[in-house]
Parts: sequence; structure tokens; C-alpha cells
Amino acid sequence: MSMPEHPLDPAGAAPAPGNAPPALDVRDLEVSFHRRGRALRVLKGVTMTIGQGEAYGLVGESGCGKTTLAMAAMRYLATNGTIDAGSVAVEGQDVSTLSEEALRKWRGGKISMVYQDPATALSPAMRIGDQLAEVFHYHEGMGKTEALERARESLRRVAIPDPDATLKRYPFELSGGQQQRVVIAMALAVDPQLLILDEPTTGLDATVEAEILDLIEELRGRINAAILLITHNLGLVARLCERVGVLYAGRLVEEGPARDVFTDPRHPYTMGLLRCVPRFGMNKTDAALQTIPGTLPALGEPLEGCVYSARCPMAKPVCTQHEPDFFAWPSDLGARAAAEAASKPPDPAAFSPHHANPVGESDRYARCYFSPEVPEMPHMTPVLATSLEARGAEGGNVLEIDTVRRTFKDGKKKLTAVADVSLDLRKGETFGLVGESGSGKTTLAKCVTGLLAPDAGTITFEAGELRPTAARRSQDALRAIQMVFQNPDSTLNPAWSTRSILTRAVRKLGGGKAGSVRAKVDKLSADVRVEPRFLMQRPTELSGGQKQRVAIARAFAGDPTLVICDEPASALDVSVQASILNLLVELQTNEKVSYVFISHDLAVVRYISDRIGVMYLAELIEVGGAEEVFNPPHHPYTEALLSSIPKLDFDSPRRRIALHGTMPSLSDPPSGCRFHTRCHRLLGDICKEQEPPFQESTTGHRYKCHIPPDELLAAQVADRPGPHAEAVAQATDAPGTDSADPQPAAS
Amino acid sequence: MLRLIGRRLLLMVPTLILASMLIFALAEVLPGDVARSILGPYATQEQVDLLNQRLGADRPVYERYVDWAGGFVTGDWGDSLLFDEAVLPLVMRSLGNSLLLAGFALVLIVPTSIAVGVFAGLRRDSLLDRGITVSTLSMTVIPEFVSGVVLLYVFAVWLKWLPVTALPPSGSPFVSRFYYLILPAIPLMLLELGYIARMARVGTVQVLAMPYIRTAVLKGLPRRRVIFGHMLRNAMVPTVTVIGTQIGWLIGGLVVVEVLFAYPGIGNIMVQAAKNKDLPLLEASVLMVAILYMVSNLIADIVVALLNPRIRMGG
Amino acid sequence: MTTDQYRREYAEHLIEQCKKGHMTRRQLLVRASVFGLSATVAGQMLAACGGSEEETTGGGDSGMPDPVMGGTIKLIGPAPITDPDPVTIYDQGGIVLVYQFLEYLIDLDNSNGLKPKLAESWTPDETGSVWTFNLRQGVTFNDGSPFEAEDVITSIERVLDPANGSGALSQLSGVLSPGGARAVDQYTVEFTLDKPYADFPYMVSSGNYNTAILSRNYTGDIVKNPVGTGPFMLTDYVTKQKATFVKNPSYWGKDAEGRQLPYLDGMEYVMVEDNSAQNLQLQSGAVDVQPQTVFQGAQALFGDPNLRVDIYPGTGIREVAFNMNVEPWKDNKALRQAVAYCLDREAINQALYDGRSNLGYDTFWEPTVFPGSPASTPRAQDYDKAKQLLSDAGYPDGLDITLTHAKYLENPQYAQLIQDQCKPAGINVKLDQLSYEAYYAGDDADYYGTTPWLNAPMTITEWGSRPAPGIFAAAMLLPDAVWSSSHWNNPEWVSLFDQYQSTADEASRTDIAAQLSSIQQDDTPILLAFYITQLRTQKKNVYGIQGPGSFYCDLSQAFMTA
Amino acid sequence: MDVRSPDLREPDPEAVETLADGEVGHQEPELEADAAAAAEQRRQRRFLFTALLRSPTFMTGLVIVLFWVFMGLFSTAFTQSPTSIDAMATLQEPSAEHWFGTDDLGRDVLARTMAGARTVLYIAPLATVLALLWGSIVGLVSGFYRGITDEIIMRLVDVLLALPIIITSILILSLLGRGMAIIIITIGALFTPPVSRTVRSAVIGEREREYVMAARLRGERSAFVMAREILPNIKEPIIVEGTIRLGYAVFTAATLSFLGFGLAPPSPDWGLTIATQRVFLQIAPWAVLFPAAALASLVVAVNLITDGLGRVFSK
Repeated sequence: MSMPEHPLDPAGAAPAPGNAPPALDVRDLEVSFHRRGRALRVLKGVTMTIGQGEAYGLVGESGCGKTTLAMAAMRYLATNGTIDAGSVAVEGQDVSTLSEEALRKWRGGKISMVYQDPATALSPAMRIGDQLAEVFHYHEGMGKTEALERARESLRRVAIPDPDATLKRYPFELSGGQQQRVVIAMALAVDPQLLILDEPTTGLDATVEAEILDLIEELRGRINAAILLITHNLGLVARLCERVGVLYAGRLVEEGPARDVFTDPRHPYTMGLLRCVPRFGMNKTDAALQTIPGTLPALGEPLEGCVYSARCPMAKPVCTQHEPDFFAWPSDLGARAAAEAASKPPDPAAFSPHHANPVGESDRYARCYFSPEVPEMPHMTPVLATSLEARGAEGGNVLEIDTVRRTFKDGKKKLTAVADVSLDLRKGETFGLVGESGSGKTTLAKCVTGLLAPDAGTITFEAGELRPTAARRSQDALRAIQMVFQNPDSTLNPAWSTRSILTRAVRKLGGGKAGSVRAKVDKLSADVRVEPRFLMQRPTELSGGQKQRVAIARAFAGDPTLVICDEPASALDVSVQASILNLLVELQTNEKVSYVFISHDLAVVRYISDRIGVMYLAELIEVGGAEEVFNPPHHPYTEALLSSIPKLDFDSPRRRIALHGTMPSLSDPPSGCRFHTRCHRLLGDICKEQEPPFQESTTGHRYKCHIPPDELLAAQVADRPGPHAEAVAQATDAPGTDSADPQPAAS
Repeated sequence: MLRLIGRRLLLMVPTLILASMLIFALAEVLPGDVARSILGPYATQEQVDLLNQRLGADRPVYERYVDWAGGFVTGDWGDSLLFDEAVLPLVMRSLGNSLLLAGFALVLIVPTSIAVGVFAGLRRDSLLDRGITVSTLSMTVIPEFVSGVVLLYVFAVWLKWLPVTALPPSGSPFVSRFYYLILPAIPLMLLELGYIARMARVGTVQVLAMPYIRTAVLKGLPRRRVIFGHMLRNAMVPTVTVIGTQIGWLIGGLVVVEVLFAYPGIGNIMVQAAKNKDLPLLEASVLMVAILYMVSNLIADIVVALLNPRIRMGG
Repeated sequence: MTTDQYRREYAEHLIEQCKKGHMTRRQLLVRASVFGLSATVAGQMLAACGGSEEETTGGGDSGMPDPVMGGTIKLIGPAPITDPDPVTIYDQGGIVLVYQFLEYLIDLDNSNGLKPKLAESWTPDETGSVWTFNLRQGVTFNDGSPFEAEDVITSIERVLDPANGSGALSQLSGVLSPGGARAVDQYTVEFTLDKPYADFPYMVSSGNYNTAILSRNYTGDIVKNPVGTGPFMLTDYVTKQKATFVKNPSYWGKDAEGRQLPYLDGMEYVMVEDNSAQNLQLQSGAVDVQPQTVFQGAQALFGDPNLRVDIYPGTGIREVAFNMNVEPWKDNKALRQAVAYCLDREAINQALYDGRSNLGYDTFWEPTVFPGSPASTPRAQDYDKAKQLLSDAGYPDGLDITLTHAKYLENPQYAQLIQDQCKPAGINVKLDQLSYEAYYAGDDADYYGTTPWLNAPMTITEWGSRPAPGIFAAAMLLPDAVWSSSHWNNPEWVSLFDQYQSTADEASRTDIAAQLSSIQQDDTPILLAFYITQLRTQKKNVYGIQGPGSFYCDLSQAFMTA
Repeated sequence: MDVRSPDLREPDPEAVETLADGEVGHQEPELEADAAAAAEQRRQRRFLFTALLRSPTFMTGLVIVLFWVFMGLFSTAFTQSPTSIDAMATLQEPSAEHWFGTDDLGRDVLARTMAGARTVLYIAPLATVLALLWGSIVGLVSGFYRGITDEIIMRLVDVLLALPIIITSILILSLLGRGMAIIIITIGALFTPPVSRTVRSAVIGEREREYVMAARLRGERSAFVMAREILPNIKEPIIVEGTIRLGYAVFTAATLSFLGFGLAPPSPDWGLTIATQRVFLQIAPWAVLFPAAALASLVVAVNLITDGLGRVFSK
């Protein structure tokens, strides 16, 4: 459908007078993909501009069309994708009119891109040097030597440790962070007018992500390119961008200065997004997470009225009948009130048009009739606070892990994935395990479940020592310890129906009689809110959230004592994630079960855990109550990890602790303190030579470092910018007042 | 790299030993009675026993195997009953002929099929692509003995463009051999073309789907550069592997073509040896072919390693 | 009386027979040649019989141009199964090769008459049991050594020695024993036979191809020292691939105009098993001559403008033998006859030879093929009779039999024809097709005891032309014949055959033949459905190839025009 | 306005970024479009069945194969007898009463061509089934247990793969004699290694999946996990492999008969017929070309089916 979005602007792409042409000017863009004869509209009348040197963040879930927009800008749509209407102009130059050769020069010249997965974005069989040099060769016609010289420079520019060596390396010889640096260097080779960053840090570890962000931030000062940042991570946008646009189902639903949009959202969807991720420092005992009801409309699904009306908690009849325009905020209240009264579509002419925003100009737009009510948007999930007591966690240990060690063989190398980890888990509590990838979280979990046999150490479960492998454990031991896996797509056997999956689980674990089995299955599915109709279907027909619910039900089939959750929600849409987390909390309260909860998402761990363990390079370096671990004094690594998370706080001056160097190899871990190679609080040789002891700050909180608690506390508080967790804790004391500043987590 | 080759060579040894055991088992143990399979059903048991004694086939199996294998290693391959001639020179001579033919065929096959495949891959799903795929495929599945006979008739008998024999008259210069090998090579070419081209196409399509190709394009590289600089090399990996394995298929075709053209190659004598229960010759030639096949696979692996730095450096 | 008298009498006897019509003019010539009567004498005899000189001497070389010297002819044919050692050869390949560099005392002409070769003349004594051969003088082996009586003696003794396992033995056993050959002088050999034998000259002719004359100091391994008196010399031999010959410069042979033979500088024999491959090579011009062309698949050759197919009245056969050592054929005449009555010989001839060949009725004495033989009773297809015989044989509701044959020449088709024609009578023929080599393979230690073609229950074996019925009979029907696939042993027939061989008198000889024939036919040890008309294909510009079609291929007078 | 770029790219519809299950979706922890994906998958699943019917490649192949199956089973009911000889009408060119002409023994070529499908359609499918059966078992075991078991099995597989199929089958058939059973078993056995390789790699991909871990945490037996959990999820590669093998099997069977190691006359088997009739190619091409075309059509058809399946599964 065509939208009367700027009736007063017949000229189409006319930049605001007196300004240079915007770096990117998208107008009424309509893109659809054609599959199996059906045209699926991916972008619906998107209009946006990015001023010169401006950084614009485009957020939204996958499926909303972010990447498509970028590809359209690059004129690189899949052959089954077409631009049905509208235009894309870069620096006033309409992309579609470019000749082949011009297009080539223009790509990588005027506009360039940084991709999500650097590992696959680089040509595997070509040396870094050549890959960089060819850009100079083909864009500036340089000879080999000259081009290579420039390549070296560009590597220095992105602060790659040893440029000369790197030039001769192949991509697979570089770490993920370095690869991404190379990609960025490549993108900035011939300084472009527009730099598109497509999920530039997704899939990278928190610390690496932080490095890349620093780099980009730092580069922004030196390059004059405008930036289009595409991400689902609101934190990134908050950190990098002046302006943000929220995309939902191919529509821009809200746009404005990042700060305003995040602190005072005026579209229910934006608000929903902000609410359903746990705010930093928030704990399940404080409040349940909010969720967004319903699901994203399927691609190409015809929508009447507001694209979001189906999921909107404050939708009114008018919303489902007439799609609202992109209203300027805070103007147009009158017209909207009238519309509300008459519950008929307001007259478009009565509203100020949405037009290209010159840089710095801070007007906002929201595609909603009822923006004023958004802050009071009703809560969807009831508050359920579950104290330890409520979960019957009266002391006793359920699980004791004693100096467990597990090594893998990689050719001749021996990789120690878990090095003498000891910890214990109390009844009914949730133990959070955090750490970057390769830190050994999952290996440890598998040792507990028996999927992997530890090489050394013992695991005691309810006062009985566990046999090393599941195959040799008693059926009862198996029943008692179950696991929820990360990937919803592979956690259920696609060849089985949901019911048979659960039935089988109940048979093997519940050991119930025929009749009771069926009853049990029904109860389970009810508990996890999987509607009976889904029981008939196969996993491939379920959504990720539903799959994960079934997986949870399967884990609870035999009323387990301990459930290990390995990133159970990290592959899911934030709103679904919230509901899964809520479900886990609820089940814990009812079933009196203990959790080991593995995640690299600190905010989530913080939210769900009673106690937390931090792993670094196969070692457990810190363990203690959630509160203690997240606040000083804590291990320097934990400190760095926490500081590396992009947050939505615009006020507090941020200071990030940069970890130097890259993660050492597991095959030969550093001597002494494993963290010393990267530690910012290095004491000296002692760290290199002696393995640090566990220091006990408060009861139950230990961290593995040479620095004693009091010194550490002093140092860390001193460095600490402004009030932090405390402030947040206060803010969160009064549940529901989300208008404050919600803290989405990095995921 | 060298370590890689070395390792693969070492890996070949046990495979080879097992292969020789297998061949020996198939030839001498499975049929039960060597002399019987040589003499056929009409010999009396005494005669059979006698011959078994003469051949030493009445000794325990492992002893015979060790004997045979040892002989093979030391170059004593026994005598061919059929050609009453020492097996070693005979096999080597025929192997030489076969290698000449196969090599010549490969020289024709590899570049063409790769070119065709990549071309089709670049125009994936276009009419042209479907056309190429279907036609090469069809060529491939037409049995080489059919294509061979027809070609023979058309080009040698009817048009008289090419000689009907696969060997030039004695005393003619070496190069003339290739002229005589054109006709036999074509059926082999048709045989392989489809599969290799298909693989090249798949490889191309897969690589084109890779993000790094997108990177290359959006870097503003010319099409030529993207294809030859970034795509081809990676696309060749599966193709080369397939060429390696297809050698086995090629040898199969070689047998038929050699029989068809009465070309004195390893395949031909192998068939004659098989039909006449000429065990020494049969065993030796099969084993040689196995070795040949393994070596060709090894070469393929090496090429792959050359194409893929990761493997190369993985060593 | 003297030999001359005897000869004169015999000549008159022949003329008489001829006048009485007991004998065709052609046969008269043949018999005359057997008795060593010179061509001139024979001519007078014909004149005496009256009538003109219309003589068919086979061979299609019409309008032959003047010989051209030099050049090399390429023959193509199957590889010999064994090395071309005259003592043991038994297949086409071997025979063709041997014939090029070795010679026989007597050679065959196109009408199976005998013509002098290394022997200039031969005469029997009056009993016909002592034959005196006068050798050609001034002949030398290609190693320079002279050809003398001694060489003949050693050569004949060699084939007579059972240790050498020569096929000729089966011809000579009971006729000539070791020591039977004696050198009268340097150039005269006298054979003292065990019994009178009218056809003896055939035994030492190329018709008995193992009797080729080797040098007296021949020690074996023909390929290494191919010493012979033939027109060509074997210079290179690659097993299963090709044999190369060059002309023998010191060859004794001269043509009518006294020109030195052979005309050619040399010849090459290319060995190719597969007939179609042979034909293709012929058509592509890669080779010049195909000594034996198999009609099946060669149809195209007839139409080829560059080729000439010569048709010869051959006597080659495909012997279908019932191995009487084994069931079910053992002592079961009725069963054998049953099979015989299943055959539709016309159809077979049509299918295999386009109707060109002469029909056979399971006996060697076939007047159409061997003139003067007593008439044989035709055996038409008759299923009622076959069924009747079958039940007599004890198989009222049919039986299964296996027919072993080589994948060679038209044998596979013949086998399938037999299979097809036997079915209606309730005889299910299972075909056991072997490769050519496998069919003739066997243990060196006891070849004859192990090779399929002599031991399988029922076999098809191809036989080249033989000049006379007796030769065939001796080769495959005598109990002690090494090449007897049927292992037939009928005492009555054997003794009759003994008489037959020794009888010189034509009349009584024919009577005995009649009995032999009917016994053979009745007992049906072997099926003889046809006598193959031979085909030889050569390029249009090739002339002068001599010899009865099938195996022999005399190139001594062959030449190629441009 | 259509700005479909002429650039190299992978035009697979999965390029639509919304597909959480497409390549993009995997290593991307980006928020998944929940229902969209689910709906998409539902569509896909229905698609799988209908797609096969819609795929022209697949259907063409299927129709041809079915045609030959039908002919192999029933042709004799309405054609002349494929074996009855008419000595008086040999090598007749196509005519009213002999549509495809007659062969060297006056047999009706049409009848023989149709009936010729039978043998090959016995041998190839049965051999393939055997190969799939054995190969799946071997592949499952070695892929599931890995470790030393895997090592040993794969070493043996390598050995078998080191011997070209045709060669090995010649070796076996020449010594163990002919007959359908032996041919089927031989081909089946020789096709087992490649199948087991495919299955193995599929299993390895599958066994690391979380539902397998879940099964082990349930205390399921290995046998159960292999048979009930993994097998159902690797049926697609197995099916595709099966059709590939089928194509090879047809080819191999024909080649063997051509070389004289297959069935004996008067069987109307195509390979055999071509071998015996090729002598008459010049004067009676129909006797060779019709069976040849038939053989080619069957193998092409099987390959088309493979192609179709592959395409649909890859979607």
C-alpha cells in the first residue's frame, strides 16, 4: 500500500535546504522477496535519512527487514528480491541509476559494509594482505607494492598488533576480534561516505565486542563517514548512535534521538522491547520479566490497521482498522484525541509531515495513535517474587563438585577445558555460571550430567558419588539430573511428535504406569503452557519458544532434583526469552528444583541466579552470591567483564576496562594466575609465578586473586564511575515504573 | 605440507596391505580351490590336487599370502599362464599403455569439465545451466561401450577421420600415439565429463553463496576478479576431490574401452586374465590398479591442500 | 609288378570309374593327385574319360593383373592359443602363422587335391602300404642348413612321439608307427605303414597341419628359433598382439614365369580376437586380408567398395559332440538322435550363413562336399520323431542338457539356434558360454583330460577344412583320437574304418564308406548340420592368395597393386 | 522499478533473511522471528511432498523408470517372445511386424528391448537395497561409536574404495561364476563402502545434536538411539545416496554383462545384447541402438530422480 507520508514534498528526495545531501536518503522504500510465486513484502514504505557523519541505529528483531534495507542501499538484493517502490540515494545519488562500472567503483568507495560473521566474511584462501591490497588496487589503481603499503597502514589504523605479520596471514590464523578489525580496515580503506555496520559484534565475546566498539567509537572521531548500525542490541545503539529507528514487520514504528527513544519510548513495541529484558542488577525476587504477547506476523501476512495492533496491550478498535501514520511527537495530540473519540482514522492532513531530519534536529516520530499512554502501558505478567525460602532451599547441598578436571585431545595438544573446579550447589537454589566462550562452562555442565566423563575429581549428588558417564548411572540418577539445551532447533528430535517425545521421557524417567503416563504428559505440557494441539505436531512445526518449553517439560518429566540450563533462552527473541525465564522461575518455585544456569548474558544470570560462579580459561575464578559477585570487591576479570557490557545509561560517565591481549590457549595456560596476561590490576611477578589463593571477602564469596578484598574494594570503588548497581537497585525497588531507564542486556 | 604428504603416504601402507590381502582372499581363498578354478569342472580331483601341489596352493593360506606378497614386493610376480611371460614386465607394459590413454583422456576431461561446470554454476538455474547439466549428465550415463562403438563407426569407418586401432603401426613416432588415442579417449571423456562438471558446478554455487563472495563484490571488485581471485580457487576443492575419486570410475571405463579397441592396456589384460583364470596376472594387475588409484587420490588430496591453506598448514 | 605298372593300372581303374559315372571328373583329379600322378597324366586321363576342360578350381581371383613385387601385406585374425609350434597347434591363428614360414611335404590345392611342395613326387607300392617320397632338392632352411630326408624323418617322428601330444597323432596312429619313416637316400624318404592306407599322402600334407617340416636340429620354442623352408621368415612375435614376417630371400619357389617367390617383401599378422573389431579394421583400411571371414557380422564387408570377399567351397564344420563318457549321452543313441531330429538345418544354414553353406546330416561322407561319397539320408526337423525317440531314450517328458561352447565365430548363435530348436521337443538346453581361451584351456600336465572342449558333456567345436572325410573321421571319431570330443567307441565302425583306410579300390572303398556313413549317422556321436562355405576378405588390390579358404593362406604368390 | 542486481550471488530463496532456519539463522543468536519461522517451516514441510510432484526433473525420471518397471514386468504379455528365433528373418530392419527390427537370430528387437529392462531392474535395485542396508548399518555403527571402532571400519572402507568397482566385480565374478544372485551380492557389497561413508558423515553430524544427548540422559540404549533417534533424521541423505547408487548399479550391471561377466545368452539383458549385437552395428544398427537408448534412458531417468530429490531436500 502507498503511504501519504510526505504529501507536502512532491519533489521526493529533496534534502532539507541549506544542507549537504544526506549520506543516506531512503524514501517510501518498498521491497519484497518472491518465493514460490508469492511476493512477500519485507519493507513497507520505509523513509529515513542519515545526515553526513551522523550515526543512525536501526533496531528490531530479525525478520523486520533491517538487513534488507542495508542490501537495498548496496543495491545487492537477492535475485528474488525487488524494489517495488521508493528510492535509495547516497549523497543524493540514486543508487538504481548507477551503471555497472559506476556501481562497482561506488561500492567500497562511497559506501562500504562490516558484516556480522567476520570468519566467513573474509576470503579463506587468500592472505589478508592481498585481500586488503586489492581494494586499493581496484579503487585507486595502485601497484602491488604501494597497495600493500596502504594495506599495512590501514591495519595499523585498526590497531592490529603486528601488521606486517598479519598481512601474510590467512583469515583462519586470526582471532575473531582481529578478523573483525581486518574487515573494518577493509571497509574504511578508501574512506567512504556511508559505513554500514550489520550486527558488527554479534557472536563475539563480551570483551572482544567491547574492543570492537571502542575501535569504532575511536574511529568515528577520525573518519567522516556516516554510520548505519544495524543491531538488535539496544545497548550498542545507545553507545554509538545519535539517532535510532525501530523497525517492526517492515515498518518504521518509532524514530528519534537515541536517548529520548530509550528513556521515554512512545511506541508500545519499543516499550515492550525495553521492558522484557531484565534490567541490569535486577533479580527474579524483585519482579517477573515483562513479555510481549503474541508473535511477529509471518512474512507477507496481510495486516489490517497497525502492524503491531495484534500484540499491542493497549490496542483499540481503530488500531486494527486504520494504520496510523508516522506521527510527529509530541505534537498532533488534538487530532489524536479526536480520532480516539471518534475511533475513526484521523485526517492525515491534520498532522505535521514526517520529513528528512537534518542532523541534530531532535524531533521524534511514533507510528501510534496513543503515544501519550505508552508510559502507562499495562503490565502483562503478574509479579511473582520467589524467595529462597519459598523454594524450600533450607541449606543442604544437592551437588558437590570436587576438583573436577577434563581435558580434550586436539592432535598432539592437550586442551584442559575444566581445570580442578570445585563448587557446591544448595537445594532449591539457582547457581549461575558465567564466562566467555571456551571458559569451560558447558564442559563442566556435561561432566555433571554425565555426557562427558571427568578425567579427575568427584561429583557427589545427594550424598552419593555419581558415576562418570550417563551410560553407567542408575536410571534414578539420570532422572534426578536433567538438562535443558541451548539450541531449540536441535533439542527435540524432528522425527518424533511432541507427545511421543514427552511420553518417552516420562516412560524412561517417570517410570509411571501406562495410564498415568498420559496424564503426566498432559500435566507437563500444561505446566510449560504448551497447548494440547501442539502435542500432535512435530518439532519442526513449533516455534523456538514452544520447542524450548517442550524441552523444559522433557527435563521435568521425572521430577528432577537438579536441572542444568545451558543458555536455554539465548537463541530466542527477547520477549520469548523473558517468558522462558519466567517459566523456569515458576517451575522452580513449584517443583523445588535446583538449577545450574549457564549463560554469557550477565544481566540474565544476575536476574535468575542466587549464587554465581565466574569461569575464566577453564578455572573457576570467583564464586559467591549474585549481589557480591556483581559488586566490588570482585575479581578483576569479573570487573572487566561487567564493564564491557554496553548499557543504556546515558548519564553515568562510562569507563570500560580494556583487557589487553587475547584469550590465551587452553593448551598452555599462563603460569601463576591465569588472568595475569590480561589483568589490569597486575601486581607484578607474583601474579606470573604463583597461583593465587581464593580470597574470601564475605562468607560464601571467594575470588581467586592475589589482591586482598579490602585493597581490591578500595581500588575498584575508586575507579567506579558514579553510583551503579545500588542506584539501579533502588530504581527497581518500585516495580512497574519502567519509564526510569530500563537496562537491556547485551546478548 | 611435506608432513601432510608424508602422513598420507604412511596411511597408504596399511591400506595397501589390507587391499593386497583382500585381493588375495578374493582370488585364491574365496573360490575355495585354486587349481579347480584354473582347471575348471572337467578336471579330476587328482589332477586338481596335483596342480594345487605344483602351485603350492595346498599350503596354509597365510603362508601363501606372505609368499605372494613377498614376491610382489621383491618384484617376483610369477609368470602369466595366459601369455606365458613374466607378469611384472607384462603388467608394467600394459600399465604404461593405460596410463598414456588415461592421462591423455584426463588432459581432455579436466579443463573442459571444469570450464563447463563453472560456467553453468555462474548462471545457476538459467536455461543454459539446466541445458548443460542435463546434456553432460546424459552423455555421462551412456555406457562407454555404446558411445565407443558408435564413435568408432562414425569417425573411423564411415568418415575415416581417425584410425580404428588404438595403437599406431610399429615403428611410428611416439607422438603419433596420441592421434591414435583420440578415439578411445572420447568415450572416457564423455564418461567423466558429466560428474566432474556437475561437481564444479556445485562447488561454484556453494562458494557463490559464501559471505566472503558478498564481501568481495561489495568491496567493489570487478566480476573477473571476484570469479578468478576469490571464487574459483575455493570452488575447485570439491571438484578436485571428485576427480581423485572418479579415477576409480575412469579405470572402470578404461577396462571397457581397452577391450573395445583391443588396446593392450592393464584393463584389457585384466579382463583376459579374469576370463582365463590367470591368477598371477589377475592379482598383480588388480593390485597395481589399486596402487595407481590410491596414488591418484593422494595427488588429489595434495592439490586440495594446495588450494586450501588451512589444510596445508594444518599439516 | 613294378610301381609304374601299378600306377598305370590305377589310372585305368580311375578312368573306368569315371566313365561309369562312379566318380566325378573333379574327384578323378583329386584321387590322381593322391596317387602322385602328375598333372599331365591326369590331364590325359580326363581326356580319356571324354568331355572338355571345364574345371572349377575355386579361388575368386578373376582377371588377375601382373604380379607387383614388394610391399607388405597385413593379415588380421585371432591370436593363436598356443605358440605357433607346428607340433601342437590346433587353431586358426596357429595354422595361418605356421603356414607362412614352414612347409609340408604336400600341399592342398583349392579343390582339396594334393600338389607337390617339399616332396616332388610320391608313389605307393602295389599294396599301398609303402609310400616313397622324392624330396625337392636344393631347398634350404632359412638358417642356411639344407633340407634333406633327415629333416622329414625327425619332423614326422616328432609328431609320432606321444610325449609331444600332437594332434596329428590321432591321424597317424594305426597308420604309421615310430620308426616307420626311413631315409632311402639324401632326398628320398620311404614310409612303411602299419597297414595299407590309400589316403596316406593327406597325412603328411598341409591337410594334417601338425606335420609341417622342421629342421632336424629343431629343439623347441618355435618363437625363438623359427627355422623353416617357407616363403617368409618370422622376425618378431608379440604374444596376443602381432607376428611380423619378412620374405625368405633364399626361398626355392618360383612362379610360372620363373620369378622368385614370394613377391611380397613381408607380411604382418595382427591378432584381434573380436570379429567386429577385425571387420572394422578391414573397412578402415588398417589391414589388407582377413583369411577367415565369419559371415555373421561381416555382411557389411560384402557391400564395401574397397573389399573383395572370396567364397570357397570349404569343408569346415562346427562339430556338436555328445560326450559319451558321461550321462545322459552314454549308451543312449535314441537321445542323441532325438536332438538330431530337432535341428532345422535349412534354417540354421540360413541364419548363420545366409544359406551359402552345404547341409550336413551328421556324417562325414557327404557327396555335396566330398565328391564320390555315398549318398547320405537327409535328416529334416521332425519333432514327433524326436519326442518318440526321447521317450525311447527314457525321457518322455524331456530333460535338461548343457551345451558348452566358446564365444567365438558364430558358435554362440549356433548354440542359441540349437537351444531354440530343441525346446519344442522338451529338451531344455542350458548354454555354457566360455571365452575362446577358456574353452580350449587345460592343465599342461594333462591337457586332454581337463580341457572343456574335450570333456564337457556337449560341445561345439569349430574345425577347419579337411581334404577328405577320412581325415575328419580319424581326427575326431576314432577311440584313440586325442581330439575326440564325443569319445565315441563303436568297434564295428572302427574296424570298418580300418578297412576303408587300407582299401585302394574305389568301388569297394565307396561301399565301405556307405556303411561307415550310415553307422555314424545312426549312432550320431556328433551333429554335423553344415559344411561351411568359406569366406576370405581382402582389399580389392590384393591378389594371388592361395589355399583352401579356411585356415591356409598361401601368400607366396600374393601381391598388391597400387 | 526493478533493481535486480546482475551481480554474482546465491539466488536461493533462503536469502530472505527472515528464515531463522536458513544458513544465516544458525550462528546468529539474533532474535528469531518466532511464529514467522514456525509458519515458514510448516509451509516447507507441506512443500516437501508437493514439491516432488511439482519438480519436472523428478517426475520425468519417475515416469521413465516406472515405464521400464512396467515393461520389465509385463512386456512379454503383449510383445512377441523376446527369445523365439526366426532363422529366416534375421537382421530385418524395422517394419510393421517388427517395429524395432530383428536381431542376428531373427528375434524381435522391440520385445527384447522391453524385456531387457527386467534383468537390470532385478539386479540394480536389489543390489542398491543391499548396499543401503549394509552401508547404513556400517555407517551408523562407525559414525555413532567413533573411536577405535570407527578407525577400523573406515580403514576397511578405504581399502574397498581403493579397488575400482568394475575391477573388483570382474575379479569376483570371474572366479565365483556368474548368475544373478552373485552379481547382485557383488555389486551390493562393492557399493556398501560409499554408502556407509555418506551415512557415517550424516550420523556424525546428527549425533552431536542435543536431542541425542537428551536421549542419553534418558538412559536410552545405543541401539535405540541409532535406530529410533538418529536413523529417522538421516533418511534424506540415505535416500539420495540410494538413488545415486541405483544409477551406478544400472551402469555397472550393464558394463559387466557387456564385458561378459554378467548374464549369459539368450538373456535379453541390454548390456549383453549390445555386446553381442554391436557386431552388426553397420548393417543392423537398430539391434544395438534401441537397447542402448533404453539403457541410457533408464540411467538418465534414475539420475533425474536423484537430481529432483536432491533439489527438493536441499530446500
